[in-house]
Amino acid sequence: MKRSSWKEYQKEIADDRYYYARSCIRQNFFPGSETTFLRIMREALGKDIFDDPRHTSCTGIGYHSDIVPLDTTMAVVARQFALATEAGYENIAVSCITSFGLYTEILETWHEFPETEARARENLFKATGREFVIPKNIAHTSDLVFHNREKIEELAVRRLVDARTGEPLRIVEHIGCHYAKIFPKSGIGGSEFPYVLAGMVEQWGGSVVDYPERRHCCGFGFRNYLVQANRGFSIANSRKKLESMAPYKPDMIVANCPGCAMFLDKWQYALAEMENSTYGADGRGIPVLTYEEMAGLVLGYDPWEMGMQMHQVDVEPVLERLGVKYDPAAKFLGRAGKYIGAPGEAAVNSFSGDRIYRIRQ
Amino acid sequence: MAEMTFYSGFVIPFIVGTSVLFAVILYKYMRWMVRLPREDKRLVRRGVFSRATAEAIWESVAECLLHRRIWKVNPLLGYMHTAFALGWFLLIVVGWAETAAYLGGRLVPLQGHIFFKYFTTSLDHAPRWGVDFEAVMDLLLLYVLSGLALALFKRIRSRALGMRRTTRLTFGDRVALTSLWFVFPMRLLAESATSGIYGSGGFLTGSLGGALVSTMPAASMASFETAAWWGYSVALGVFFVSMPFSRYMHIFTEVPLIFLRRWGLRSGETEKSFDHFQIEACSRCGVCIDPCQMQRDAGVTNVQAAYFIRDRRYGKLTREVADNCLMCGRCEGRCPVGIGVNALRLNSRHSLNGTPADGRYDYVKGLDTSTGSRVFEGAGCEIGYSMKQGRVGFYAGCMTLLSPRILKAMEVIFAAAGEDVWWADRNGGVCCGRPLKLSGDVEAARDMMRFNEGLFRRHGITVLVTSCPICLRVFREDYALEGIEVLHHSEYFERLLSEGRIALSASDDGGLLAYHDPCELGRGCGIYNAPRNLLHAVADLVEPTETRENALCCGSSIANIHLPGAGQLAIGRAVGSAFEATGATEIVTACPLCKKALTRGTDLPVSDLAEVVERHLKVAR
Amino acid sequence: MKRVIVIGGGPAGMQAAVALKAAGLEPVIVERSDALGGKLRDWHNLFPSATPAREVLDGLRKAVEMARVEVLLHTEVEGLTPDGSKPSVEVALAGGHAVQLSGGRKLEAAAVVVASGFDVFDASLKEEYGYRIYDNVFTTVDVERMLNEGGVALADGSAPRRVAFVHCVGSRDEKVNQKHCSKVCCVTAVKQAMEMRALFPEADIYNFYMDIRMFGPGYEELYQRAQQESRVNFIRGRVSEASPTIDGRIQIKAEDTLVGRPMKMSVDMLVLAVGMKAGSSCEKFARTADAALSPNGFLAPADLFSGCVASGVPGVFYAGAATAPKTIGESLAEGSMAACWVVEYLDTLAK
Amino acid sequence: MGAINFGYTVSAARAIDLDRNDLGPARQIAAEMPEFAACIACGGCTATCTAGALTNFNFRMVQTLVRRGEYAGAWREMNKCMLCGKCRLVCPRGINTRGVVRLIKRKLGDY
Repeated sequence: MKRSSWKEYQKEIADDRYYYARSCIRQNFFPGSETTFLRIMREALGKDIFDDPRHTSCTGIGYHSDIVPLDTTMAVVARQFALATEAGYENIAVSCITSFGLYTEILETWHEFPETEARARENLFKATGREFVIPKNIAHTSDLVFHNREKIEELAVRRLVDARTGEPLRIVEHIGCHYAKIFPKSGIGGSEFPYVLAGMVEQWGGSVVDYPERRHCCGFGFRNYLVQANRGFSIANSRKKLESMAPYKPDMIVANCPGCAMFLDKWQYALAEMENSTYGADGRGIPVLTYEEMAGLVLGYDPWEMGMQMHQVDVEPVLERLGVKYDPAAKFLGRAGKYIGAPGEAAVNSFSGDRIYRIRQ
Repeated sequence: MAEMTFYSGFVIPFIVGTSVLFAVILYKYMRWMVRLPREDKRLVRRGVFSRATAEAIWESVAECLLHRRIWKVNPLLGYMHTAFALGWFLLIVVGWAETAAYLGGRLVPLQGHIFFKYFTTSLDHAPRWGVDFEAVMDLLLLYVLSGLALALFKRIRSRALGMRRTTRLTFGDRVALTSLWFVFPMRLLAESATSGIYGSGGFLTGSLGGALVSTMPAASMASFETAAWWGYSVALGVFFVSMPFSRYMHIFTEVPLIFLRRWGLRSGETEKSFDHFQIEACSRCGVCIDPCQMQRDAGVTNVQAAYFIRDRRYGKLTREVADNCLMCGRCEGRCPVGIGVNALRLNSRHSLNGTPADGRYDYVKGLDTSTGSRVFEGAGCEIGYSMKQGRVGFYAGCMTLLSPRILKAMEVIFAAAGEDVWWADRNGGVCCGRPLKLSGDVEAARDMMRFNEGLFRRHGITVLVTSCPICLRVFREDYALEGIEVLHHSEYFERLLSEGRIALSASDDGGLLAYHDPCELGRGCGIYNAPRNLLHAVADLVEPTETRENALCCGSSIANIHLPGAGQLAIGRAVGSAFEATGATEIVTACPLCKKALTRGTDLPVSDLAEVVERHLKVAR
Repeated sequence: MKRVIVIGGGPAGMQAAVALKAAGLEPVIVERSDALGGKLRDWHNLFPSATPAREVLDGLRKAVEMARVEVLLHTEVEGLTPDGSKPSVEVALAGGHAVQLSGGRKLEAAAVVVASGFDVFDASLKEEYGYRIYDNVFTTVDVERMLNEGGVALADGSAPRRVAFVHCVGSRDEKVNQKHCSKVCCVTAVKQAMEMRALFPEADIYNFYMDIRMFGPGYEELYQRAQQESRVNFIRGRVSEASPTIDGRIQIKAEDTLVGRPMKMSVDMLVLAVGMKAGSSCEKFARTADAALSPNGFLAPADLFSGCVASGVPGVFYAGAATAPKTIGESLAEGSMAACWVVEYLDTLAK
Repeated sequence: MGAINFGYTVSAARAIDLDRNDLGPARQIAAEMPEFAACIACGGCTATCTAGALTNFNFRMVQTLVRRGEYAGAWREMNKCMLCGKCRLVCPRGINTRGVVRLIKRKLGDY
């Protein structure tokens, strides 16, 4: 089963002119990633991508937690489409995997059951007076980066290799469940062998770690995390993945889903606190990056500008390995050079205890 | 006579051997006696001045000297043992008398008696007190030597002495045995040499001495004499030193064992000091090996009583040896020393396997699955059963529950007798506890026993009938069931028959029944006749060669927790063919487990007694 | 001599005899009962196609009649040698065979085909299942008979509301010295469960199994139909005990091993899927012919692959369930095959 | 570590992990009693079990778990057994079930 199966499923990805649908939680946890995405698309690749302040949550979290009914969700999604239509965009780039899954699911439902589409149109019109045209193309933003991976490689200032040895970095890629597990045809490589992140990693010189629990869920699972009583199950699943990948000594994890990146990152901290176990080679955890951050580093962007100081597991080991020049003292300085506060010491913070920050403070 | 110093260099081995022997034996006995538990000591104090002591003295003579029980096993074997024991004993006693007869009241050291011939060459050996001591002593020596010849013969052909197999020896045994074999031939040579030189001696030593002198130069004859006495003394010394560490420890230990046993001491559920007397009284004669079906049919040759006791004595007992035994009791019945090996095995199992009860059966608390037409719910137990005189309870036991034919037969018979029965465990109950006890888990077993006792009392029964001999035995031996009569169903049927509550019709189909004695019922509870009487009433009965007290075990005994299925089957088949050889058309037994085991072992139909009784019930009473 | 003795007039024997006759030999069927057909006479419909057993039987009988095969009924073969002693190989090689028949008769032949079949396991040996103790415990053989007699019913004539089948009764059970798998009982029990469904549309039907072994063509499909269309419940657990209930039903106990909990249920009718035991005469034939027996008591073929109808003794051949549990179809195939081997053997002798 | 109360703990994994489980004791048990491996999981033992009728005790399941290297609580479970021997009488594979109970208690338990 060597590599080729991971490339088999391909899907159509529009080349330009996107309506951008942001994620709810990414803006909290990885606030720089979406900005980085826009920067890559606009500055590096010169694409037209419309960032619309009027769009809302897709209700995905509420929908998957059985709080928001399907009709409501359909009306909300229809409104996003209407906004895109009004703005003159036919293609939608979705930042969140759950939103992406939900849009795909709803379009598929409308296709199979046209009466639901009619109802959604009616509800939307009654509530807002808006109308929409079904988008021509829906892609996840990681699809877009994948789509442009060769162009990015041309612009790259570095490759995903150890700056000292030239060895490719060992990278664990994690795909959100809703990317292709609902509709295999909606993801590059399908549901079993998704290639979207692997394609980027391989294009940019890294090596992908193939480990037993590669396809397993990160553990978020909505209700499993949102209800405290179930949270033990959520973290157990993350641990299962981490235990499974640890023997491969990965340099980093890259994820394309807001929840996954967050849980694989934050649960490492919780596990260190609860069980005193960490999974990185140095006992400090495995850094978790978003694919935008990974692309940004390849393009030579400043890590702190990309918001990488917001990660629970410190990213400095990856930066060191890639040979990224960064100012350690500037880590917790915000935009205007104002100190934004450093986290308390933890097993997964290999650098935050550094004196320099204290001095600056 | 002044020159009689009774000392020569060669006596040293003998003196050393004797001292070691008596020191070790005394040390052992003192230690064991001191460590006896308080109740045992009380028994000893009470027994010493009772009739039991006199009985013990007689038993000691009968068993330790005359070996009465071994004579019963095989006369040749008996002769061999008696020749050694009685012969040697008489050599010592008569030797003592000889010394006294010739030397009067003079104090003679021990070696003076033993090596009398050597030290008293200056005496004239004319008969004294009207006894020709030289002839008598020669006769006794010849007697012992004849026993020795038989022993040598037994090593080569044990079958002739009624034993198909003999025990394998330990190192200590080998040393002791070899030295023992040398003792009497050396004595013969030594005494003959001295007799030859000094022209004395009886018909044996005198004539052999004469022959020696005539064939040997005088100088070599003198050194031959010295060498022979040295050899004799060394053989004695080595034998005495090795004796307490070998199986020959039994020679002495059997005596205290007989006394203690007469005074009422027994081995119990847990190991205790008295066990030492039993263990070291085992001579490993091997009489226990031949009857063992494990050896005979299942090919297991390291677990028999003699080996079990040997391993336990030397601290080498393994679980396998302790566990891999049917505890059928066939060997115990034949032990010439009367060692209670099953009790020893049980307390070994307790030491090896017992675990704390730990409330592990707490789940049975408050359970009651019993059924019956009138379940009694009394305020107080005592009032309860005095009010309900004659109330019969039936406890099927786990195994009967797997034999619906027995259950159904019981039901029919109870109905025919008009008995209003309380069924203790028809819908499943709590095990009687015997299997657990047999596996060594005594404390845990007690939990179950207490539970069932409570259940029986609560329902105010006065007669407890069971179809399972395993349950029967534990009810009788371990349950506190005062006021409740415990009956095996065979005894109960017999009673119903004699009271005229049921009647049986003889069959005329020409069927020939053979009865299999379950171990727990026969050797366990002494019930042999009740089932036979019932069977006699309905058909002709034949007996297999080994029956009643010697009956074979079915092979599936609950007491063996180690034997794999193939071994059980092999024994079952052997028993099956023993029954087939009787020409019987049907095997009847009185134990559900035996029934299952025999059904596998033969093609003959196998029934429980209850089924046969049911089949022959005269319906109109 | 052209005579070939065929021991046993069941499907395998009849098929062998017809094929031998067609090859120009003179088969004689020696049958101990009063008619040809063997146990096929007792069966109702055959799995998996529900072909009436009568159809197959009539076809075979007709073929035997048409071929004018000599049949000796009420005749038992006492041994494969004239006096029950060990055979002389020389005689066998010379093409002379003589078998000892009941009544002191002797019959000579050039070859012998042993098609003596199997015995049905005696379910009363599994006492804990209550066969011949409780009225409403039957075997699959009883059910076939009842179906042939026109109806399945409880002892009191009423219709069962709940029926349970117990698989592996007298098969795969060292407690009754039957370690082998009888192979046909699974599919028989499934077939009968479906027949029960047809008879009693409202009844609950349960099959208790250890493993379901559906090895033949169409068997697995039959199993699925039993589950889906006939609504037969399959419970993976061996029944360990059967006891009577107060209302005259039978309570059975098993472990539902897939759930991991003991279970019990009361049924009106308990059907024991009895296994196939080595035929009672196998031992006798093996002894007198100096042939080998398998550990399970069936006759052992010379070779399991290329010589499944050969005995290893010259001139003696096997067909059907004398060597192992077999289906009707397999027995018929072996009947033909044994005939082929006889012909080849006699040809070789003639050369 | 562990100073923080998260209000929940990591759920134990339910999967039987044959890579992680130490199969040594299971192999030792099988070596001492080879018939231990002959079980076909028919459940006859559990169905007839005297103790199992009175409490939650499943001999078949516990011994299967032991064979998979899942030893936690096995000997405590086996302690519920009354050693009555009914299971041995119904086992179609002739396994010395009582011996298995004892062996598991000895290898994994308290003596």
